[in-house]
Amino acid sequence: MTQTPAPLSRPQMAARLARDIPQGWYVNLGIGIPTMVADHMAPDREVIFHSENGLLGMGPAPAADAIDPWLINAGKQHVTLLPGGSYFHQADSFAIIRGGHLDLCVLGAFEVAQNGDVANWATSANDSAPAVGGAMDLSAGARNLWVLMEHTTKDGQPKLVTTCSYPLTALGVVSRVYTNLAVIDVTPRGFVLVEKIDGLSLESLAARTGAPIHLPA
Amino acid sequence: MTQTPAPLSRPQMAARLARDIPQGWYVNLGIGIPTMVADHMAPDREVIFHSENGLLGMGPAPAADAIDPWLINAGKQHVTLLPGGSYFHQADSFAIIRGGHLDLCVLGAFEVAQNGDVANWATSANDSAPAVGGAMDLSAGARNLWVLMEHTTKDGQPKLVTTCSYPLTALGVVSRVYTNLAVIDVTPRGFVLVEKIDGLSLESLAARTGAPIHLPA
Amino acid sequence: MIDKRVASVAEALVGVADGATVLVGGFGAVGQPNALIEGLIEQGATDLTIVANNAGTGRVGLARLMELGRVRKIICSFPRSAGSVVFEELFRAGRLELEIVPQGTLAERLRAAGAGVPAFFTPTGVGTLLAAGKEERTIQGRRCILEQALHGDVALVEAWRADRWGNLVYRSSGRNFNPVMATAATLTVAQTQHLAELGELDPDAIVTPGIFVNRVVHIPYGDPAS
Amino acid sequence: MIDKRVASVAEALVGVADGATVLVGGFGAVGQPNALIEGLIEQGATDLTIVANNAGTGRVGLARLMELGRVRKIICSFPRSAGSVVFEELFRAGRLELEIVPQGTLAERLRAAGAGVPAFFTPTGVGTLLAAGKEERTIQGRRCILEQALHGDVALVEAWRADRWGNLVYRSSGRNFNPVMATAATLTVAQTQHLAELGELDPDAIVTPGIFVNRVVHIPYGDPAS
Repeated sequence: MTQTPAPLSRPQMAARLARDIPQGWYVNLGIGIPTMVADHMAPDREVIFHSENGLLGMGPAPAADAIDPWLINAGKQHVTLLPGGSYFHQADSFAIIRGGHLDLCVLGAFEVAQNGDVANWATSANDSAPAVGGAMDLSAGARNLWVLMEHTTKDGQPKLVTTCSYPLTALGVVSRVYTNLAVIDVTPRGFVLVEKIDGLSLESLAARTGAPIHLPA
Repeated sequence: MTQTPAPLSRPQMAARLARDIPQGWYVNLGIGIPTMVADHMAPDREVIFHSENGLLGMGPAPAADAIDPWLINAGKQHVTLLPGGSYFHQADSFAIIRGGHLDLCVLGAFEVAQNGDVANWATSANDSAPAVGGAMDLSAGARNLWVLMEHTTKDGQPKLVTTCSYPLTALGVVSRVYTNLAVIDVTPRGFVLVEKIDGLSLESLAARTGAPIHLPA
Repeated sequence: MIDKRVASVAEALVGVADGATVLVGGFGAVGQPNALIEGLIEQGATDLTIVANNAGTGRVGLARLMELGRVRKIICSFPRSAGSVVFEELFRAGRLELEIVPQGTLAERLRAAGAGVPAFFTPTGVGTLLAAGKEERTIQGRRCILEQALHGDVALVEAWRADRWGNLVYRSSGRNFNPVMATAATLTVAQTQHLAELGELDPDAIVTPGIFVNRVVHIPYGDPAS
Repeated sequence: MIDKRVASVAEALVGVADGATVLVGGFGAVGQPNALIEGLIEQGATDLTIVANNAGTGRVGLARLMELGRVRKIICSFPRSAGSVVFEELFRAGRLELEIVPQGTLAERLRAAGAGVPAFFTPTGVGTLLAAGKEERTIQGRRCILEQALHGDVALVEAWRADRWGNLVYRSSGRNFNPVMATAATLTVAQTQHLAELGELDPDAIVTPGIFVNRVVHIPYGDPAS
């Protein structure tokens, strides 16, 4: 019996995604694993991070003795501002998002469908008080929407699906999914495999995926 | 034969209107005679002037040897900025206008109708390239729109009329008209006389006016 | 002389009426007009609609106002967060109306109110639960929904520095919703950490021109909670 | 390393295509990107649509571009002003299309393009000649017309200081349309009076964050003409 290869850790997932962000891109990172992407950027590649609460040029977390209590990100964590960074108000911040100026947004998700639909804000249609935050704006507004998430739920259910069962965040917007098992493009053909972790068979990956995975043409 | 009393000069018209602007009002003055209003404000009454090209707290014209070439008003004249003044961009400037934040706009006009319609931007519907500038925004957006103009045209035609014959700038927005002969409110009843220059008879004023002038109730 | 400074929070909140829609600035603990929220608790107005990014945390501030039964409805983007216990209780008990708005749509609806735009189209939210009941139209090939301006009767904001004309500047991420809300209300009240003399604020760097501000109260409370 | 500075006006204008819609900042002579307009004359693109507050004066700059027959259409609020001789000639001769837009609607349409608002309602212009053909609707008891976002292929703006990330600040009334247009175009090119090192511009006072700017060219031309 073959051993299941070790899936990527969360930092490894973040690092894998970080490798694909080109120099000069403007990027918004969602709460959770996506936030880790900033820590894995190659130091010689200048990428500019945006935060919904009105920052561009966000830098790493400060040392514990250098916290500026006035400077937080959208996840309410203390951050820093790089030289060249700027502050603006919430409407201007979302003008950046909604006006199509961000090259990339990286979000976590409950589900991604093969047509690019994404569900990441409400756990069921009966959840009457879900917290949407900026997820719908980011999904609709960023030039590229990449999802960074575990390949399956904790109890093994696929999160890459034919059709989302959770309430949608936006329709047909995801272009790429990075999981702990694979990198998958979302194309007009549906899911197309870009790469998978060493030692994982295509059959094994397919078994963990709720919609067909095509090979590149 | 009675002598016609001397109509107000343009500076006198501007001074008369200036007397009615309360302390603390935010005011935009149109090009032409309205611009003169600023020169006639009582020095102990603080009124804040706005200019469409992105100034609030505009001060008087500078001395000839103290011109700042970067500081002009919407009429492209050199001006000054008072302590407390601020600069903003054109969309923010018109957000002030269109969002109903100005207490008063004073405009010149070709015609004002008894229902408050104003025509001040195009000399005929056949004028295919009239310059509208901010007139329509100011007319629609200011809390109070006062018109400052001669009572009649150069050849004696009334400019206060039953219905405007020139292309309209905005509908039903003028609340008061200051002319070289009288101050007239625009009310649901139509034109209502507030005051007229000394020695001018009501009949004589009515003869120069294209719609009925009522006396205050 | 124009002087928008008032001596106390109580004076700053005179006239806030029952049934008012109150816009509350701040994002997380930063730029929150805490003294004005406390003042509103004291002041007594009830049946309020609160517009804010969050629905309060712990049992102080906005949460306390809600716990006292003074809030009829909350309009926000992120009601359920760590510590939003009062909101959860009241909402489950059916004692609080909730309107969830995507954060950017919330900011844009407030900006629209301040800028005289009664309604606008946006692609945000198309095809989701939050588009329910909204007019949809395809513009330039893109599906959009129609959103309405969101006016406040009152806006409570926090500034870093303010002068007697009501000009405001903010400190780094303390800016957030404050300048947008300042434009969107009939009565805008600012608490400021510092007062400045007229002319001290750089005219090229003023974020909220005084025309948007009605009252300024000096509350040098120091740093926001971590 | 991100470096948006380019060495010449020619380099700054690479790729401006025939048929492009070009947004041109400035109000009067202040904040006008004169060197970029001259560069556009040199560069050769034709069949242009120009969006600007005015339609040029004298026989230089925008007026020269029009006189050379390179402008198909002009979208502006104030075409006829002292010295707009070239515009008058071409327009009378039927060699120039004109779209007149109220100045605030022009600013708001540009802002909408930058902010992802494809269309919005406004009371400005209702019942006038400029409302012809526009959808009308009464909202909150007020008659409004629907206006569309106005995108540019290119925006030419003038800044006072700029850094290698493309952050811009402006000088007093030189701000005007420049920051709005900077947000509204696919390619935004800024000429700047001064270059700043990264970090030199106060992050609380940056007016145009670099995300809106593609190229920066240093043109220390001095004061605008009176």
